[in-house]
Amino acid sequence: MIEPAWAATAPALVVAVTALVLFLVDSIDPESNRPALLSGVALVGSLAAMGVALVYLLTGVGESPVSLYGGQLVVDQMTLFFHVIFTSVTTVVVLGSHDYLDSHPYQAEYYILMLLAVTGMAMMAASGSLAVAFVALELASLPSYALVAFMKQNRGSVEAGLKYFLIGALSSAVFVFGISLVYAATGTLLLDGIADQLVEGTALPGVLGVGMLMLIGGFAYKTASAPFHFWAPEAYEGAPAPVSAFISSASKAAGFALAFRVLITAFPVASAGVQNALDWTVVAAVLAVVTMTLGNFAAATQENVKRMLAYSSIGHAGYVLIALASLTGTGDQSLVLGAGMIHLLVYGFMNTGAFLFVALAEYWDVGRTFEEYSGLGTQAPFVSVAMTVFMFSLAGLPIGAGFLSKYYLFAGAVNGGLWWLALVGAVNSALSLFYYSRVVKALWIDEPDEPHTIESYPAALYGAIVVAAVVTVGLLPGLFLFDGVAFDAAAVLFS
Amino acid sequence: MAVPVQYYLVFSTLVFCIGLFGVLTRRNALFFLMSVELMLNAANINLVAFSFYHGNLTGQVFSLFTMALAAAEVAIGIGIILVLYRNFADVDVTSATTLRW
Amino acid sequence: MGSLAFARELRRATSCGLPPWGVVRMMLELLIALCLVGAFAVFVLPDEYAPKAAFGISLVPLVLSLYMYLTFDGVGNALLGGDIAFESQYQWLTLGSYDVSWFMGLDGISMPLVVLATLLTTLAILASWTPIDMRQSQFYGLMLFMEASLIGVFGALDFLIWFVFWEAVLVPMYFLIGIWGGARRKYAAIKFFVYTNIASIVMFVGFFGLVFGLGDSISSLALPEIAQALRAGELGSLGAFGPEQLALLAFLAMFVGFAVKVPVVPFHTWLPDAHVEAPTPASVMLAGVLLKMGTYALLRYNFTMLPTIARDLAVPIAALGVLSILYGAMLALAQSDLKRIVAYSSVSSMGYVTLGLVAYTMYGTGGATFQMVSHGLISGLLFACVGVIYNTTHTRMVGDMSGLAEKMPVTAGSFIVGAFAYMGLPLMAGFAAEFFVFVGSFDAHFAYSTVLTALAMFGIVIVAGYLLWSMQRTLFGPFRSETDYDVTTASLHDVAPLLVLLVCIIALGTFPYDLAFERVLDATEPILDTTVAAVGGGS
Amino acid sequence: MAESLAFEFAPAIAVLPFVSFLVALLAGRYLPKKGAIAGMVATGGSLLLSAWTLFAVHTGHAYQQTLYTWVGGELVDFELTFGILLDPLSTLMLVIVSTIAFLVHMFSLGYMNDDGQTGLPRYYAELGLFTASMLGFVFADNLLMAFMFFELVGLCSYLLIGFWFREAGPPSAAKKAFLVTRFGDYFFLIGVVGVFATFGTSMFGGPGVDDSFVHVAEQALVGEASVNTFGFEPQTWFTILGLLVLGGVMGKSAQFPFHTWLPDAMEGPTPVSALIHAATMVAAGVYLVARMYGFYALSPTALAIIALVGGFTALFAATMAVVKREIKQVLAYSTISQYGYIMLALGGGGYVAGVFHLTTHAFFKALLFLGAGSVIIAMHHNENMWDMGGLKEKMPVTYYAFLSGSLALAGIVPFSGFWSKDEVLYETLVHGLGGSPILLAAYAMGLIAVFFTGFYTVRMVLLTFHGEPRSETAADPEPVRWNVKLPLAVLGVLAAVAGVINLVPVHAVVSAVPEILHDWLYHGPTGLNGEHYHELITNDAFAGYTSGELLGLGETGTLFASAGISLALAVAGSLLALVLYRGPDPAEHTDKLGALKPVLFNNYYQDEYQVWLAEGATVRVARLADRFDRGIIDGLVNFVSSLSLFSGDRLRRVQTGIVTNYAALLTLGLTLLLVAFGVMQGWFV
Repeated sequence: MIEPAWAATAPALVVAVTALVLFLVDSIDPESNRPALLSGVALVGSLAAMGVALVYLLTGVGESPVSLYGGQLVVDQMTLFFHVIFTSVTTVVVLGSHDYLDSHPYQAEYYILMLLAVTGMAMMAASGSLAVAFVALELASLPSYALVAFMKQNRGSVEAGLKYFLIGALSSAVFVFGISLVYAATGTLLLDGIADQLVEGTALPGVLGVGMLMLIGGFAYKTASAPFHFWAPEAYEGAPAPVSAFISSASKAAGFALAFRVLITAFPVASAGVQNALDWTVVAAVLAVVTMTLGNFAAATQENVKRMLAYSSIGHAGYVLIALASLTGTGDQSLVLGAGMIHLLVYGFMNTGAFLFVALAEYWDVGRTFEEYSGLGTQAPFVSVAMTVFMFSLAGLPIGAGFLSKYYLFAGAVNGGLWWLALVGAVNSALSLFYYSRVVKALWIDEPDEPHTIESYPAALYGAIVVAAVVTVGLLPGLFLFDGVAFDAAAVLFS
Repeated sequence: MAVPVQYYLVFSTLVFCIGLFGVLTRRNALFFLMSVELMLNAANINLVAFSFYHGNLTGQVFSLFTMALAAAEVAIGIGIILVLYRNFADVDVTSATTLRW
Repeated sequence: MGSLAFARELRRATSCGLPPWGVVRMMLELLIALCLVGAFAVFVLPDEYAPKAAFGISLVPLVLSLYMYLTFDGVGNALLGGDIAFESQYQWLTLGSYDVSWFMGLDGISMPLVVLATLLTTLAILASWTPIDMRQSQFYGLMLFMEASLIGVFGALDFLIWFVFWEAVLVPMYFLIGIWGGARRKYAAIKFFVYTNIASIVMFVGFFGLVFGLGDSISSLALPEIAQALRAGELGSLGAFGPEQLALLAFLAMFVGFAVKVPVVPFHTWLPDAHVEAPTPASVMLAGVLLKMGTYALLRYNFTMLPTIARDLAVPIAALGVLSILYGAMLALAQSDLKRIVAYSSVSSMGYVTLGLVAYTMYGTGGATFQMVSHGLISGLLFACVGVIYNTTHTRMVGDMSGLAEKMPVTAGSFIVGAFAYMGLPLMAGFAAEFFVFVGSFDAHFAYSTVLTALAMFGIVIVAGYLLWSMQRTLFGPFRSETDYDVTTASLHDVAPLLVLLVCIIALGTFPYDLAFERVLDATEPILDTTVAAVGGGS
Repeated sequence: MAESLAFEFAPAIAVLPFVSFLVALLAGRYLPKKGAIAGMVATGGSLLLSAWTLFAVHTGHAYQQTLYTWVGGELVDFELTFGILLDPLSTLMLVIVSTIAFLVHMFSLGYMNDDGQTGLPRYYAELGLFTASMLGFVFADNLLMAFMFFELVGLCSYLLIGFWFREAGPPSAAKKAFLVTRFGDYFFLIGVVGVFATFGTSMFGGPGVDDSFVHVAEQALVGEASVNTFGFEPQTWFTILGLLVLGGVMGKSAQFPFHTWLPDAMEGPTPVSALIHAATMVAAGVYLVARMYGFYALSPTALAIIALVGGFTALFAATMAVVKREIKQVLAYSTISQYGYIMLALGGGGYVAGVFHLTTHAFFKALLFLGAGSVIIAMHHNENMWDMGGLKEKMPVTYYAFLSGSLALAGIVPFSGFWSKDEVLYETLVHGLGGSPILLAAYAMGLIAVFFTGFYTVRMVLLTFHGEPRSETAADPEPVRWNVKLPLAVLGVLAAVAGVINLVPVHAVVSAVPEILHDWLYHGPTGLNGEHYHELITNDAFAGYTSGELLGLGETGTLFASAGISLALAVAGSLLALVLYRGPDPAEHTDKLGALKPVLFNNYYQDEYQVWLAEGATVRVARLADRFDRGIIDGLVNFVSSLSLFSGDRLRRVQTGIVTNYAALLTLGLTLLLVAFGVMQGWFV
């Protein structure tokens, strides 16, 4: 417990306040361009938020959930766990953005939008009702649209922003319609309240079922899962690379945070109402299979590294969906959910790092395709090693913690009786190994047609990549810091 | 309770589908936006109607939030459509296809 | 005094004055840490110092592991309640309600394999001096990294730790093949990578089926705990599967997973490509140690944990083993690339291990384990010989050269002796191992054991056929080389690995029991006692 | 005391040549004679020690000791050990082997060193290892150890046959020799494993060995012991085991159809051929049968097969020798033929006869080969007899020694070969007459072979030494030195007189003349002596042979009749050759054979079909397997990967870039989910 209770939302508050501070800084002197100050403030803010979240998490502030505003906001260990994910991703991304933005105008807006989006995500992870969920979702989404379209002279960026926005708007509409249907069936928007209503069953199973499916659609949009994933490849490819990193890591995690909380708290699988309306674990299983297959297969034949990472991100959404699909009520529920959370944590670092490497490549202007990456290993060995770590960790090789988290997920699937899902995952994982190692092959094995000329080594971007790499590797032996926390946090949801 | 609540449901679904139809058929970005507004409003109909049906205010209050967010969404949307027009000299959503496959 | 008794004696003598158990128990960790630190050191060294530095560094784990071998004091099987040597256990992770710990230790099965790994790494590093002429520091760094992973695979006693090392081995191998390999190296590397990775996941799923089937009767992923629980018949049902079904499915999944690594026909096709394209030192490691991971895992998992299923499925498994032996040998017969020949004969030789394991007799299981070591040495020797030949002739095709014995007598002599070792010539390690396997499987418990064993023995004829044929074509006859290189005698650091391996092979074949087999039997014997193992019932 | 000391030293009999192997291998190039001296010292030492043990066995008892436990201990089901068994048989063989090895070493000085050959250290090293392996095989006290040394003998023969590796022929011949014998050893190995699986031991027996497998098998047949016979009748199973081991025997002893390697093996240096044919490699096979004769004596089927194979091989090889042009080829086929006789004897129940012929053959065949080697030195390595002629005057020592060996080979009284061959035929005949038509058939073949033997032997002698020189080298042959002549002289004497050790016909008339070998072999340890074998052979529970007589002539009558017949045939064959090839310039008469000529020249096309089997058929199957492997199995792997990539490529095309399509697909997906789950959950009902 923590006094006062609102202090439990400190990570979100710190982020929001930092955004406001940036507003202030920017409005004091809008014309001057002081990137170091802006990124510095943003970095300090996100670091502070991460520190708070970490301390909260590891000291167990959320072990007995803090309920605020009549249950509209809930801060428990899972919330804090996700706060750590969001803030740490933000920290790394902000650090990397410093060099990437270089002398680009509107830098203050960039950081502000990003911090506001993080605030939205933090709210998503803490939402105790569907109303808050929707508001938070929009708070996270709207700045993201702008961020993706940030390079407004760049056709790719604009096109990506447009597609992201249009699909996002459509998905929001579906989501909110789903909320309205759930409300129609239960008469409340509070998650606990919904669960209470469903214990006895519901008079309108069809309406509830359609509503739930539409809610899942909203989650699918946020997590870039099928069939709401169509925006993702374009948005990730077109957006500035740090933004891609941010959206594909933090935003995805936020979507899952919301999905975990809503589905588990409001729609317990065992309750009669859910049984009549919709067994969402089956939906999750279907979506998991489709999503990971689609993502990995489409990634396998890409020529553009960034787009490959985009599809791989879809594939990873599929893996985490395994966690939802396996909550069938058999076996140790907290195991599989905790595995999903751990995977999102690790994914936050390795995926962010990978996108930041792409950012570095864009910064160096070496090109976008696999071929154009060839020979970078000799030119820039440090970051190439880091990229190798990211790729192999994403592929689930024990060079990074992605290995543990992925296999935890597969173990969770077996635990839930869904061994076939694990086997589908196996096929996908092997395929993913193929395309991830294409990057590694380009870096280390392929001979370049003409050697790259690299003139400068941007320190902050380098630093961000190295930090991401070190954490990715360090989490392999160091996962003991988080695994118990994750499983306990997951267990709280089922208690 | 003059009108049975199911009718609202049917009505809102209809509105939702009309909006969806607009989304799928309209190529002009502004029409796309409007259609999405229609879909959001379909949800609002439900919320308000069932708020009345269930006898609590949650739905009605939430519909206010929805409207506000819809407005915010439009704001962002218009901004993006503006830069779209600057880059592609068109507000046709199908014209921007440089990123694909 | 038997050598094991001698070892215990020595341990007592040498541990006087040494810090007792604590430090000595951390020997495995020390080995792994040395290799890892060495790997990083070599990575950052300039290329010209890397070869010698790596060799020097690799000598330390070699000497340490030999010391460990001499003072080895394990008793029984590590998984089945034996006294584990060099044991250490520290809590690491949790997986749901299961503890995952850093749990290392050795018994008579893993101890020889650790020495095999350290020995072959050192020799492979030495054998790399001549052929590896670019990016040396990366190459040797990866070799040391691989050594660390291999020691980890054989030393780990907790599933997750073991699995970490198991998968970690793939990474250096991928680079070794991919960067320093032959013309089709990229294809071979990715094929090796993906194929074995799929297998690992299938195996993983199977194993976790068992873990969750055991439910509350285990509290950690420590292999001894799981093995003992399984043998005590604690396996319950999981989802729709009853205990018998679950055990069967898990067995099959793990078997397929490991069979790829071994490799057992028909899961072998990654191997020839990998071998042909890999640089020779990598081939030495691949054939010498990496393949043993597969059979080691088969022994540790399938045959130790689920003996009843293994016995029920004995006939098909033995048939697969025999198929590997004969089919692999026939394939070797059809090749004209020396490396491909040795690669396929590895498929063939590993079939003996499969056959021996499934026999569930003292000689069978022990012989299979012994064959792992012996085949590691022998195939390592042959690959190293091919490498030395390739260094000077720049070809491996049988038809491209002849009469090399005249120009390179020591290499040719080693090749000849190695080939005869491969053919199972007595007083060399191969014969001992194969004979143990045959004796063990001839009247094993399963049907047709006699016929299958007799068929398997025919492998010794085919192997003689293709090895003699290729020796006749390459080593003998008038000297001729299709490639324009000056064929001269190899330098000392090239032939030194060959001679060391020769000595080891002959020593192991002449004194099998005292040098290794006693330790092996001590550890394999508990596996055979399957009277207590009954699947089903649950608790 | 003295004998136990001899036994203590017995392991050195094999160790000494092994040491000479090491010396020659490691330091040979620095030694004055490149290792020859070391080899001679070692084999000489072995000979002395062997003689000592022979004496010790003669005066005392047989001896068995386990020297080293290869695998043993409390964990082991059954131990695998190395040990020595010194009994009359093995000590006799030790003496033979070490004698011939010693003489071959000495001869090599002349044949190799004086000829200025390169690679001599390697030669002497291999020779030393060869001798050591054979000696180890001979005194092995169990089947496994015997097998192991048997294989080492095979290795050494491979190395020595392929000694001149720079040429094309020798490596090929070496490969063939190893492969064919390996094929036989395959069966032998099954046999060894089977013996272990059946009896849990592979001890041959001897003092101190309670449960040799031979003894257990005997007891099992009379119901005093029970063993795992794998679902067969005990006798059937023992027959199978015996025949499996016989596979190795037939391979090494070059019995039909495994004889094809031996003529090719002439590619090796001639002293090596002498060693291989007389005392080591080839002798190893039949020695093994003699060694475990107690086991074969249990099975009439196995014995009959041995006899039949032996008789057939004797005849078959002899006919091929008739037309050969090279001197060593003739000798090669004669070797095959003579080992056929030994097999015939063993199969026909004549244990002593078999060993007797093994002994005499060792001497006269070593002699013949060394003689041929001497001729070859003289002829500058031309082996074609049609280029020789008239060497009698130029090299008298060689000639007379060679003649002595030839007459022994032809079976002319009183040379040693006559006595032993006669006994072989006699034993087979009487047991055949005792009611075994198979034995009679085998006997008949052996008898006919006598005629051919006489013919080709005399033909060889005439062509080589008589008449006018038919080439310049023959007119002016290279002289040979003492180191060639001395072994020839020693062996020449031995070939002539070695028959005295078992003068059976003489003993039958004058019983004062002892049957030394017979008595010698009969006084062996329990279960391992000729007497016991005789009991087994004649016991109905085992082989069940009975003796018959020829046309009521009685035992002695039959003996003399048999001797007379075989001698007559040998003389007839010799005379025919004398008639055909006498004179200063003999003509080839092979055209008279008509259609048979190509068949004989091509060795009945045995090589052709075996080469076809080994290369044509096998390689074709291997290629097929390879194509299957690359096409189907690997093809499947590659197909899966291409299919994945192809479908991946198709799948990414879904992402058209047109956002309206995305909206449509999204809606479609959602609708599909709605419908599917609606139906599943029953929302619409």
